[in-house]
Amino acid sequence: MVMSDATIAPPPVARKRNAAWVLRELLRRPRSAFGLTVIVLMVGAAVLAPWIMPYDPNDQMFDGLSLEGAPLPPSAKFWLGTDLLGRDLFSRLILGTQTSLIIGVLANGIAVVLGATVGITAGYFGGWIGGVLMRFTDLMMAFPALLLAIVLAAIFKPSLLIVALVIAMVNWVQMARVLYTETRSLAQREFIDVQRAIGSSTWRILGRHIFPHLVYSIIVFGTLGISTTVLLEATLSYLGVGVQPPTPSWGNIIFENQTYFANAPWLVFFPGLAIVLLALSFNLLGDVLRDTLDPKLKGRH
Amino acid sequence: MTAEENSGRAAPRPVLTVSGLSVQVATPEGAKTVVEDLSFTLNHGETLCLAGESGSGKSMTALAIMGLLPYPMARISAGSIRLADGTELAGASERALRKVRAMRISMIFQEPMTSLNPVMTIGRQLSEVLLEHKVCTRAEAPGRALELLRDVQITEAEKRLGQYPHELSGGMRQRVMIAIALACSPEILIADEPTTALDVTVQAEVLELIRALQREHGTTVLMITHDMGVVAEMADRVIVLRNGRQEEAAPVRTLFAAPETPYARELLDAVPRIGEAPARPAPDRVRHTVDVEDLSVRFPMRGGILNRVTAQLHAVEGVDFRIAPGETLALVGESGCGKSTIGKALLSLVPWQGSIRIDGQQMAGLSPRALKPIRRNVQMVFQDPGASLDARMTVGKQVAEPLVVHGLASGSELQDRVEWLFRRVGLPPDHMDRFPHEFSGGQRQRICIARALALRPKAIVADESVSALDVSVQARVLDLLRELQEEEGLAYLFISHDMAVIDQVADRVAVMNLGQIVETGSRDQVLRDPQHSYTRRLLSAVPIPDPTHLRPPVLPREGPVGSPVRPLGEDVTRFAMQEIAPGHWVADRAA
Amino acid sequence: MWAYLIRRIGESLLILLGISLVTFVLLYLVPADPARQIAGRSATAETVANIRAQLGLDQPFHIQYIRYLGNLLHGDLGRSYLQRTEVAELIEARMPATLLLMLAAIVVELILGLTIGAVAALKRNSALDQTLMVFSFVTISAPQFVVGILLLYVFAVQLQWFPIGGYGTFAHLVLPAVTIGLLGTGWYSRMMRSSMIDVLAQDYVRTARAKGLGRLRIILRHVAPNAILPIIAMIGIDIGLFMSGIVVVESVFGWPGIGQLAWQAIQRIDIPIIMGVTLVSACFIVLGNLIADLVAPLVDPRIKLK
Amino acid sequence: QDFTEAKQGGSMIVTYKDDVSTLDPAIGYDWQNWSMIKSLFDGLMDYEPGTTELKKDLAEDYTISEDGKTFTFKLREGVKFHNGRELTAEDVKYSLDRVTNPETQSPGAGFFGSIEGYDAMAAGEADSLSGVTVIDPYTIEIKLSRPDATFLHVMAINFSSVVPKEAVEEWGQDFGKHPVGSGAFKLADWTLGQSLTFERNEDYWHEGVPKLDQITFEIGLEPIVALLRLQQGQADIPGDGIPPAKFLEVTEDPAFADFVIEGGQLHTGYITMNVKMPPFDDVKVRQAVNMAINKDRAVRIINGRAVPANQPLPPTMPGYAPDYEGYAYDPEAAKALLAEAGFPDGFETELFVYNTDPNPRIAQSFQQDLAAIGIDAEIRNLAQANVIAAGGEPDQAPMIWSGGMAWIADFPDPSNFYGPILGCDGAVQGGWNWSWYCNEELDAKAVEADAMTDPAMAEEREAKWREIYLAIMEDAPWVPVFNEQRYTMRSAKLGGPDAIFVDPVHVPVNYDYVFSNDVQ
Ligand SMILES: Nc1ncnc2c1ncn2[C@@H]1O[C@H](COP(=O)(O)OP(=O)(O)OP(=O)(O)O)[C@@H](O)[C@H]1O
Ligand SMILES: Nc1ncnc2c1ncn2[C@@H]1O[C@H](COP(=O)(O)OP(=O)(O)OP(=O)(O)O)[C@@H](O)[C@H]1O
Ligand SMILES: [Mg+2]
Ligand SMILES: [Mg+2]
Ligand code: NI
Repeated sequence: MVMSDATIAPPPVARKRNAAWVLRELLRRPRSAFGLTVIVLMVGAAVLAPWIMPYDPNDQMFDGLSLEGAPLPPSAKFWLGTDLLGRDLFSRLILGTQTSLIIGVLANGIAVVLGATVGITAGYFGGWIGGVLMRFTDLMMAFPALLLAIVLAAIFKPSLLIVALVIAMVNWVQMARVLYTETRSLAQREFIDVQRAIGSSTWRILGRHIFPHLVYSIIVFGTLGISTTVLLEATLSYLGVGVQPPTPSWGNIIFENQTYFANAPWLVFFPGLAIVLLALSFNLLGDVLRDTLDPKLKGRH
Repeated sequence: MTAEENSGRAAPRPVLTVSGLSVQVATPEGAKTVVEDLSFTLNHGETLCLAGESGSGKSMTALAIMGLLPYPMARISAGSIRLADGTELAGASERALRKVRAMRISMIFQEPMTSLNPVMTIGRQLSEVLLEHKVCTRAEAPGRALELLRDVQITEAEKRLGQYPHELSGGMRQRVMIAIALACSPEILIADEPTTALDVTVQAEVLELIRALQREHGTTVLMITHDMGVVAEMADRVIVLRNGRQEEAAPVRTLFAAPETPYARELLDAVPRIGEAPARPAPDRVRHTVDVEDLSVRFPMRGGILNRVTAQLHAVEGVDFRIAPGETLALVGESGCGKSTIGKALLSLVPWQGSIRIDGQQMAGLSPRALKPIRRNVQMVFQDPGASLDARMTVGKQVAEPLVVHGLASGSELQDRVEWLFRRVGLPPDHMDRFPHEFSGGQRQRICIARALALRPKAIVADESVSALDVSVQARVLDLLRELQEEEGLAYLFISHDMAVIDQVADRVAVMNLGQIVETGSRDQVLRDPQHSYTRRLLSAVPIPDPTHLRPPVLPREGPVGSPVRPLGEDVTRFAMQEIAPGHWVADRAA
Repeated sequence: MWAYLIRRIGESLLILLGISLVTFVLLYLVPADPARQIAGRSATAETVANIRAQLGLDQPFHIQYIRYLGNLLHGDLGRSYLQRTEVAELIEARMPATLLLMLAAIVVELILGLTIGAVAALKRNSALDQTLMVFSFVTISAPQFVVGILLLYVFAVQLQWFPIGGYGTFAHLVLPAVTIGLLGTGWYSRMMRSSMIDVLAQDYVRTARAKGLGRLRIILRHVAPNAILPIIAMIGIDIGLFMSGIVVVESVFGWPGIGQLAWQAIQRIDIPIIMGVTLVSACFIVLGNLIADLVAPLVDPRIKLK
Repeated sequence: QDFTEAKQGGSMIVTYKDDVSTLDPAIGYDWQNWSMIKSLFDGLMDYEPGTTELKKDLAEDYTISEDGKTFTFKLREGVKFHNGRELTAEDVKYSLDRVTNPETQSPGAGFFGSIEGYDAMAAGEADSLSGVTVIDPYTIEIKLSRPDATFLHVMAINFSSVVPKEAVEEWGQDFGKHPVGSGAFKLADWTLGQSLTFERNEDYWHEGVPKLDQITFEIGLEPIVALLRLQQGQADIPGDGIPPAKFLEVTEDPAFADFVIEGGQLHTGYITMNVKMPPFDDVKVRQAVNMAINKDRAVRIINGRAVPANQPLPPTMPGYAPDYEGYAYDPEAAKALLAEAGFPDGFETELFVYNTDPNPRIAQSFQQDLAAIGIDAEIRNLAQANVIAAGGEPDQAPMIWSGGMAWIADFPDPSNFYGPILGCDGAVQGGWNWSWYCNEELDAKAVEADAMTDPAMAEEREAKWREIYLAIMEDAPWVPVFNEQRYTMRSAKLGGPDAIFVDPVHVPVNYDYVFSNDVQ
């Protein structure tokens, strides 16, 4: 007994969604296509760095400095100029992509996952679990991260892993707090009650029903986190936990040279641009991904 | 009725003309027309009812007139909407529409719960309209707002001005919406299902209110409803919609007396009339699918320094009932009396005390893991279909979910099963890939029913499950429920405020007040021979789907409204029940 | 309300205790001997041992910690090893400046962030929206040092609207507050945008339109207050971010706040100052979270403090 | 010199990044408060402005006994503390007792090790130095337990400044915030974290000094911003010097180039190699490293603000060996030497460095040099306290670049570069001898040299020290890299000979003699 169907049955294919479909959707829109391209290029640069760097990024070239010892501005020889030690900035930026991607995408990603887990768990279960988790979050927010860095720096050999761990440890807090609030209100919604009645497992409820509603907040915080973590890495490396010179990272390049930026702006501008581009690309991608996944925004006249 | 007072009746004076209106919504497959070539005229002072099946485009029509179609999903694709002075509303600018809204046309939305700003006091939400349209000065505004609240007969109006929407009951919120809509004395009032969420006594009051206002101000009303009882009571003329098209338009008496189109006839035939339902076969009562004894649900109210529980809200207090396989127990009562809470307790969604046995298995004291297999046997269709569906998952997946969770089906078997469920509740299976917001209220309700049926439970709690459905669909859904009951011996706990529907489906009826059952017995005992004053009052408020028949006024409430909140340690006095006939129990009136 | 407050204050004290313990443990683990730094280069081992004993650094960890807590109860934060001054005095001298800067920065970021976020949401997916998004990413990705110096160059050196760093008048406050505020602006504007988009789709906004209200009025009265709700939780977070950004900005603008004090102390492992500053900033963060939780029900009457 | 005739009056603004920690002469021991304390307090001895020549200060005269172990100082009469009381020999004794008392926790107590009774003081067994005797209110006698050629210099360092007992007792631990001395300036105001104001001491015994009426120290400004202020005429001296980032800009700008002042200082930047940690226990390896470091490039990286060094002592220090060639830059030879030592393919090691600009950059240049001879040095960029801590452990830091923490002499005497940083005394856990080099023979020689107190033997003593340092270079525990020149700036408003702006003793500026052109 078909009752109310004003629509002509649509071709069922159009509704199918899989990875290929998502990819096509992403490439179809200029914004996400741009984001995707940038990300692919950066990943490519990180992976292929040894082959595409025009110079040895650690070579302190004699002709890379002026006679007074000042760095050289961008030129045909050094596309993005040289740094204070006469090294080719372009090559260093390319090599720095490795570190910065690991920090901005992986470490930040871990922080996002951690924050989301804590926030969602606390918000969903509430009660004493939620209380304890959120107070722990408060504690972490006030936690002296720099101090931890100094201790770690003195105890361990510096490595990217440690800096990534510190960043992951410190950066999940904001995410947790925001998601906590959102989850708490979601958990009281009726459609979650329905899931309990059906007998869905907690994991299923969290993963299939709560999580999709939090995707946007996660995207916002995750992409903003890219910039902050890449810069935070520089501070931590400065205190001795992270990658040590001469290994470049975008954050380090900025950090090392920021006092020179009035005299050698390219040393700050280009790595800064790279950071903005990375964060922006993920954001564009996230935005569009969300738009394509958000049922309310689909459709055309 | 008051038709005679409206001089306009003699020589109809049109105030709004809709001609050739079409509304399209965007879907991934392209535009879909949901209202097609609709034309009608609203005359001064009359009440025009838009009736018709759910999803037929009634709300879309109303929103199109207000210029409030959801942007960018829906748009007017053709036609014109013209006011008496020639102002064209279709395609008018926001600025132009602003002048018309509230001043000349205003609207009461279908969902009073979400239509009020949660962070603004009632008083400000009211005076805001007045000030915006310069109906009065800033100084006069509070006074006018108070007057408006008094007009809609809200109790303790002064206090309400300073309260927030969440502090009011559903009925009160509906009245506030009406007050806002009427603030600038508009020429036209559009009321989209103004009473769906309300129980009959409140519904009667709200309808009376609209009538009274219309009497006083000569307002023209465009009323949208699926309840033919309400149509009969309110309308001067009726337009029956179906699939976005007009099926029939006629004065109310003509329509009810001699519907012309088959659909209108079907619609009217399907209208349940209290007292006309056929007798139901008595189920055998040797076993009980649901056996509830001394069920209490108390919500703790916290306070004090250590955040200890200082008081309790006795939502359900000492309730006993049993439902045999194949039997339907209807639960009626005022809004907030604890009906939904009983349903949730059956599924262990709220903490409860007492004993609940489902199919012989005791639920008390079981761990969530142990509960899972028992829960399978009892499913619930929640009161608010919109809220109980996940907006981010296709409805097909949601209906399939219980099967997946319990590992009952997968692959093509799952697909077939879901398709079968869709068909059974009257939805085309190709809608499976849609998201909830693409459905009308009634369609969503059916999706929820399909989901509850997926597990083939032994008992179903149907919480206001047909309230948003138009009568013909309602009739079919009720038929479906009955069929399933007969085939599989399902037990229903049927929660509803619609006495006519209850009359049709129930074997036994329990009437609740303040968390306790005040009267229970077989359907005939309770509905035909009500003993408790509360039951009588409820029945007196049921609208009669016959425009020629005038309903007597609603009986007044006896005594003050009680509160279910009690300080810790102080228990609610339980009513003593007396059996006045075999199986017909009535609470002691003195209690 | 009071009950809630008392409970939260109790919890906050526990958090502070936790922070103090963690910090103390960390400082204990740092391989830098304060006694040696005090004794100077030419000191003999005995002198160093003597100083260590005077400071009680030769005691086992738990005794040191308990003694620290004991002093704390008397309001005694100890004396800086290297500055030889009461930590309380140092912090007290620098606190007003930091507080002022924090408030000003919050005002700046709220005004800028909420406005930008709101405009972006209203013009969703337009060119303006895109531009504002790029802007917010730039403010987040730009190092504070660079932003600070840039502002100084433009507004203090070139245009001479503001003094080149310093403390005292309103004019001194503007640039540092904007520098810190810009970072927060990025966060707030992104959050505001997403929350506005949600709210714009709510039924009560439709009601407001049905009332015939003006666009601005709808946004200010109906959309914004609801959109701000999820952002309130940000205030607590924000103070945390603020504390980490403050070091650089304070030294660029010569702002006499606790950020500089903290940075110097960390570089030199001046334990009493680090402890003091950590505790004080933890107080702020905890307080910020508490305020955020207390303000929430004022803005949203549905929230009950539990 | 014309500056002695300059008129008094005017004021100046000096900027600093870090907070002034203390003005207690017994405690203050950093770049920033060193010359502030010198302006607030006086000691028995001092130096001629802008030079390293000793001169008498509170001491009107002094005599040294034959054996060089007894010093008798005659005090100037009528010198008043800022609180108005006259300064007497009792105060001198009190000040010396105070600085050597362990409870004072003075980082300079060790300088007084040669005074009789010091050991009892250090052990906490006495509360007064037995070797210091007040003869009369204006005469004080100091007995040494061993001859000490540097003793007059010791009497000129800040730690032996004379403080009034009553003020110290009044303020207790907070004396450093409320200093009372007898110097050219007195503290007028101190707003913690913001600024300090010094005012001219009207009663200063030294006629015509100081020149300025007032000095304001503004605290908390980033060096770059401080320079911006100076360029805008809102500050007069950047106390932290010219930041590297701005160096070329100001030296190349004709508007400012004239106001940039260059001066030498008693400083050497060096790399330590921990002789206790293999492979640096092999002298060949250390020599190879010495040959591998390209000092010219390091100098270029800091825009030529230094001269390459080849020995521990800076050129202006007595005892410097001008003819010594050192280890020339020769990577090939270095490689060969390394192979000889058994490391033909080099090895891996770590280079610790203090993390402020330009040190990490300089370290990276060393890193590249070392890589050229096959040594793979990982840089450990750390906070100062961490580096110092690592250096004080026998097995933590194979190499340390001293930049930013390097030895600046407390007084211009060759001995000052030896004891704590190259002698056996410093090669202990927690010590400052980061190369852990300990040569008993040289230690003995050093004691001998310091025993030559007779001014007539100065030449001989110098030669002895020269010998010691050259012997050290044989063992090569250090790579001396460069001697940093000091560069600072002054505003056009200020006057005075360049030397006082880069005073080798009154680091960084001799405030007493700066004058203001406004009032001339
Ligand atoms: N965003 C959308 N996308 C696709 N279809 C939509 C969308 N919004 C509404 N519809 C369709 O438009 C039709 C008309 O909806 P409308 O809300 O006007 O129904 P209604 O007559 O008010 O029904 P009810 O009585 O159930 O409220 C329905 O069939 C619904 O499925
Ligand atoms: N989770 C809860 N916490 C506190 N009180 C609750 C909770 N759920 C329901 N209540 C209260 O319990 C009482 C009964 O609510 P219930 O939803 O069962 O009413 P109802 O009879 O279904 O009303 P309606 O007809 O309006 O749906 C109400 O006073 C309600 O406010
Ligand atoms: Mg509708
Ligand atoms: Mg209910
Ligand atoms: Ni009437």
